[in-house]
Amino acid sequence: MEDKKIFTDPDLTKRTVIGPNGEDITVDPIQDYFCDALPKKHEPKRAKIFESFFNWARAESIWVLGFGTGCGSIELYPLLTPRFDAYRFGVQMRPTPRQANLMIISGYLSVKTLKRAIRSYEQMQNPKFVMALGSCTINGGMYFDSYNTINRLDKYMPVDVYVAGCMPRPEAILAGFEALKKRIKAGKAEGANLYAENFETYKKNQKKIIRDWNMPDYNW
Amino acid sequence: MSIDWIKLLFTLLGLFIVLNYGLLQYGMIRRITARIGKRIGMPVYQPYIDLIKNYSMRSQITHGVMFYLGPVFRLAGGVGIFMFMPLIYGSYYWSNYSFSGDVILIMYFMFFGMLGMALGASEGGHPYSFIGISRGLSQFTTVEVPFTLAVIAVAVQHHSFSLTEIVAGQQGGIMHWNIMTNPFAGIAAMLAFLGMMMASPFNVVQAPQEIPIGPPTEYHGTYLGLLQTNRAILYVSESILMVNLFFGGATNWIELIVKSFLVFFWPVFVGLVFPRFRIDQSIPWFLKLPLILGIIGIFMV
Amino acid sequence: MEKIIQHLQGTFDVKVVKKQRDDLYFVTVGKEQAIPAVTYLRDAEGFTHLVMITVADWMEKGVFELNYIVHNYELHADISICTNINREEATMHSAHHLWEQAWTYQRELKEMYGIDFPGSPRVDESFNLEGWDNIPPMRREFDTLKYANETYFPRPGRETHDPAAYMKQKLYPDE
Amino acid sequence: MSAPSWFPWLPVHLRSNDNFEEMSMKIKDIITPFSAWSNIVKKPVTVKDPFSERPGADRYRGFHKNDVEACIGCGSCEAVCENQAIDLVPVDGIETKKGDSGLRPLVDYGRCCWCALCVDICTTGSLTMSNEYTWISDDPEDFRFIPGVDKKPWDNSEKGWTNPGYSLYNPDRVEMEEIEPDARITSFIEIVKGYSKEQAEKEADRCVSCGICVASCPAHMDIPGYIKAIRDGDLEKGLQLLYDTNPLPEICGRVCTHRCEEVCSVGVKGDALAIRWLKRYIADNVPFEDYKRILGLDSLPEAKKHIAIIGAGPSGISAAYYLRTMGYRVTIFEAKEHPGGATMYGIPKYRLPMDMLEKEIGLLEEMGVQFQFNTMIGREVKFDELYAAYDAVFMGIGFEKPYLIAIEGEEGPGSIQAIDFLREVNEGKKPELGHHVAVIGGGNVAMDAARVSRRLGAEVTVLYRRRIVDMPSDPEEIEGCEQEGIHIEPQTIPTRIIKDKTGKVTGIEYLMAEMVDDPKGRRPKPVPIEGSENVLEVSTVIGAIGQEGYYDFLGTDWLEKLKIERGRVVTNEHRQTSIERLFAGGDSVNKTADAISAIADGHTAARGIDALLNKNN
Repeated sequence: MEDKKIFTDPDLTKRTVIGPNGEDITVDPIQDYFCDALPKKHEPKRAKIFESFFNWARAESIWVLGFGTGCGSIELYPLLTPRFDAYRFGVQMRPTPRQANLMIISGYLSVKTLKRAIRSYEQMQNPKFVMALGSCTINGGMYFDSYNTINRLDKYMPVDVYVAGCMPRPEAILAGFEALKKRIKAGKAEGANLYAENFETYKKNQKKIIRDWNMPDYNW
Repeated sequence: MSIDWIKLLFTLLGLFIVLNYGLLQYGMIRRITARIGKRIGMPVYQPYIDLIKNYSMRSQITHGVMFYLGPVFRLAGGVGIFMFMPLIYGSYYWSNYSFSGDVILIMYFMFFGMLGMALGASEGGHPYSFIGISRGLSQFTTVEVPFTLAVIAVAVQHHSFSLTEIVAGQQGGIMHWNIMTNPFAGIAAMLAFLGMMMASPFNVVQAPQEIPIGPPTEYHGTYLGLLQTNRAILYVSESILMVNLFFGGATNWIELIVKSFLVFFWPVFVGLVFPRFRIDQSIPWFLKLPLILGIIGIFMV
Repeated sequence: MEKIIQHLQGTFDVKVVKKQRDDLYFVTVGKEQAIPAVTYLRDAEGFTHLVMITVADWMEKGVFELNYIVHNYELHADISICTNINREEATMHSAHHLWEQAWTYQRELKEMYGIDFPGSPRVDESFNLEGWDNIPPMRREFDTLKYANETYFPRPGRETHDPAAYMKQKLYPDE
Repeated sequence: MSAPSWFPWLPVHLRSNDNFEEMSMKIKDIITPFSAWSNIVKKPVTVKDPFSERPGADRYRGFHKNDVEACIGCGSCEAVCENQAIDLVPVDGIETKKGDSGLRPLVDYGRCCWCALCVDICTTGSLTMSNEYTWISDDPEDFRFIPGVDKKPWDNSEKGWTNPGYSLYNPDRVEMEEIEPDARITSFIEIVKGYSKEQAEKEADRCVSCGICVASCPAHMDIPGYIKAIRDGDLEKGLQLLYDTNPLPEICGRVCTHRCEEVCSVGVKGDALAIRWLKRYIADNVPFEDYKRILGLDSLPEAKKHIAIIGAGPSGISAAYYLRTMGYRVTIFEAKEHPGGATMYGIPKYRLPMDMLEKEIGLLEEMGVQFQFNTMIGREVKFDELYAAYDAVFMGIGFEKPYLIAIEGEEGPGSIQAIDFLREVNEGKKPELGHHVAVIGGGNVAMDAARVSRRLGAEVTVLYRRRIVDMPSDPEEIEGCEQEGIHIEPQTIPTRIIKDKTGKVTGIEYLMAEMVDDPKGRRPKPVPIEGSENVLEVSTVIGAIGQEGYYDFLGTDWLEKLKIERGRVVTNEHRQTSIERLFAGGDSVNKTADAISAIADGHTAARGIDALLNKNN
């Protein structure tokens, strides 16, 4: 079994194609399609008053990346229903990582999902926050002995707030938003910079389990 | 040509007022939306926070020059509509830069923003942007047809392509408004207005549930802030345009705000309760009833 | 149903018939006869729906028991054609020509158990596990807890005590 | 509506009938949606304050609570947890003692899935859940806590999930069949019948395998191990486990004081597991012929050194067994005619049939242990000789000498001592008791004497100084007495045995007592009430208030060297006495004075002797 070849997507492998005039063109989709400049640390504004003001705005306008990962995604939808109405706390769902500030990892992550989660996380812009729901993200939860489910989220991306539960109820998630807001306002939610600083450690951990790494190291 | 500094100042002041008005209006509408859904809803000032937040993002990425210019073009479209449209009838300073052919220029600016978006979003390389753009452009084109017909009907009626003159022709009571004198053109324009505002049922272009919000998928931070600014200006400008074209314009700010809010309320009124059309449903829809009404409107004249 | 089973027994070398319910039979046949038996059920007896292809790992016996469960919409009955294949050289004839969805099952079985289905479309592509390089995880010799502990960084610092052993250590350590 | 020809320039799929039919709306379809606008004047249904307005349901499975005082650290919660979310950890301020491991569950909310199985199985009912469900932290290490020890806001929450009333194990003991009291008192037939296979497995199935009991067993038998063996139907394994720590399982399976059952975690809420009966089940159901094979006694190590054992009671037999398995030659000296000591002569046959003992002694003989009966040290053999001739000596002599009641009229016929009485009955004699017997005392010996007297046809009254709850005897013995029509008179202090002129006992005079709390916190003392004399007409008085040791056989020289405190030989943890090669065990050493302690002493001493002799090499 050792010699089993890892299957890779042929569309993503480096290859040579013949151009219209008969010339050879080397195509490396991973290099050509994605940008892979490494993340930079972005210092907070020198003037504390500006930074505090911006942090206040960031805290009161949390745009969530609507990316349901585990069981907990079913607990996120009630947040938008009339009963819980997360909008009034400044929480809105964004369907694209580019515009989102907060990524909610709602439960277990299989390796396959983790790969997507990392890409989505990296596409979010600084400052960005991560909220982890449930036991699974803390220490594996009921999937602790699964061959395909990660145990600790903080090994792969910086996490700002954990909400205990299996799964946490929407009220608990709302309380999680409140805790996150406090953290942002206090200027402690510097996950993006943490990620940039410890980039190599995170990458090492990620690459340890994502074996078919067919994407750039970082794709902002 | 000497620059009329005072007029420029007033125009910019008007822009500022319209921007704030647009943001608050957006907040109000979201609040009303929430109430329809039996929710409490976000604070009215939430759009301001979002705007500050977006302008304060620390990192931005770009996909090239056109990606930069997309939101700028879009904003230019919004500001352009505003700049060449008289706000208050009879006021020199609040008439902005309206001139005899301003209707045509405004029509152009309406499309200009969309095209700018198309260029910028395409540069972003995101497939959902493409889908959103192609949908947006095709829908907007079909929206323009009945709207243009209605505008032409009004222009023919008043023998002028100048908004100021069209507004002037409507003075003297509610029965002189174009919506009363040429109801078919008015209704055609109002139906087209639904599409222009991209409210449901015609908001598939930016449908978050189907394609992540269409053209602005890749836009974030400052870019998105620009787009948000533009949205506030554009929607109000288009409402004012409708007020000028069909509802007799306004002779003071209060009248303007009340009328434009009511006009803006129309797509909200419809949009909140109707589900979304698919793109292959909405395009034929604009080519049916609004088109026929628009044609009748022209023949009426 | 009885009749269909009798037909099967008449046509194929049926080894075991197990009646689970009135409308569910498990019929064990040889490896070479499994696909013909399923084909026969589909074409002649009206079992047109492939419910699933699944497998049970009998590590002690050294075999995989493959189950092809087919459904008859008129009778509302299921028959499972079972066949044992060698665990070490796990290959089986593909059934994708009978039902197109079979290749998804076969791709999954290839990934999770290492059962090869030569000729099945995309059978070598990864399904859930991208880049898996260990023994197929659903094989029973795969120690999933050990693998998880080695791979997924369980949070350190946990230690437990067995009450009896702890009490011995505390109360009568010398005995 | 067939309108495809309206717009021939449209793509075909847009011209299909379906699309146009979808789009052909009726007026009603357009108007109806606007009714949603009526919501604008209605009150929103939003929960105003979702953080405090929405407590969990009354039986919500929220965060864990634990009553650490009630918890005994049995670890059932840990065992039942499928997610390995629970660890048992030592907690400051909670002592490890018998019946309490001193460990408390630590819950990892990085694993828990709130299935509440831990609460459902909790043997003490101490582990519960609150209906709190909000816990947020930015440190993932926070989510590991010891409920009840680490203070949490929900510790005092009244609501939440508690043990639902059903149990994951059966709280009720499988009833042991017994002979009816009426039939019992006519003979010495064994009362308890023993479990059948089904009963034993059903009873074994109740065990939660916590192992709390092991520490309480003087011999530290692997109780969960052999119960599991019963559950698995592997009695041979069970027998091996029994003999690892106890070479007299037949005896212990019948007469053990079963301290294990007192601390049994299952017994906190329900009936304790019938550990003793299960042990008996194993011992009874493995054929004796197979013992040697199962225990691997066929080829014992070559005998090298020689050990002498004084007394063939449980401790002596135990020591002999383990010394023999370690490869020593063993000789047992017994003053009486039969082996068994107190188990042989002191325990009535309705509790322990004679053949059980013979079976186990037989095993020792097969192993090559030599017995010298009717050989009393100090009489037939001098202790000096013994100590000189053997490499080590183990002394398991028990308490032979009864305490006297020390009241007027105790001497002479009609007033006898319980242990003498029981020995005589076990030897097959039938002492004359008369119509009514008074037994003085409240221990197991007193109960035995009373029940034996009852079987000999007498009316029996037990006189005890304190209350019934204070009686040191096993509760089941007291219950057996009551069933068999024996009257127990508590709080009575005998003052005089009344005799007629011929010296025959006619009655016993006693005072009633009241319980006075001891100022030092010890158990309350009975104080006689003046003028409350009563007289009970009896024909025989049996004294059963205890025994003491008798060490005169050692001779004065040795006796001086042997350290004795309060009548008991002082030993170290290896049961080594103050004389180097003399070890001791059994009733004369331990305070508990029961068979299982004696067996444990024997085992300990055997290891001690082994260690001593190996060290000397």
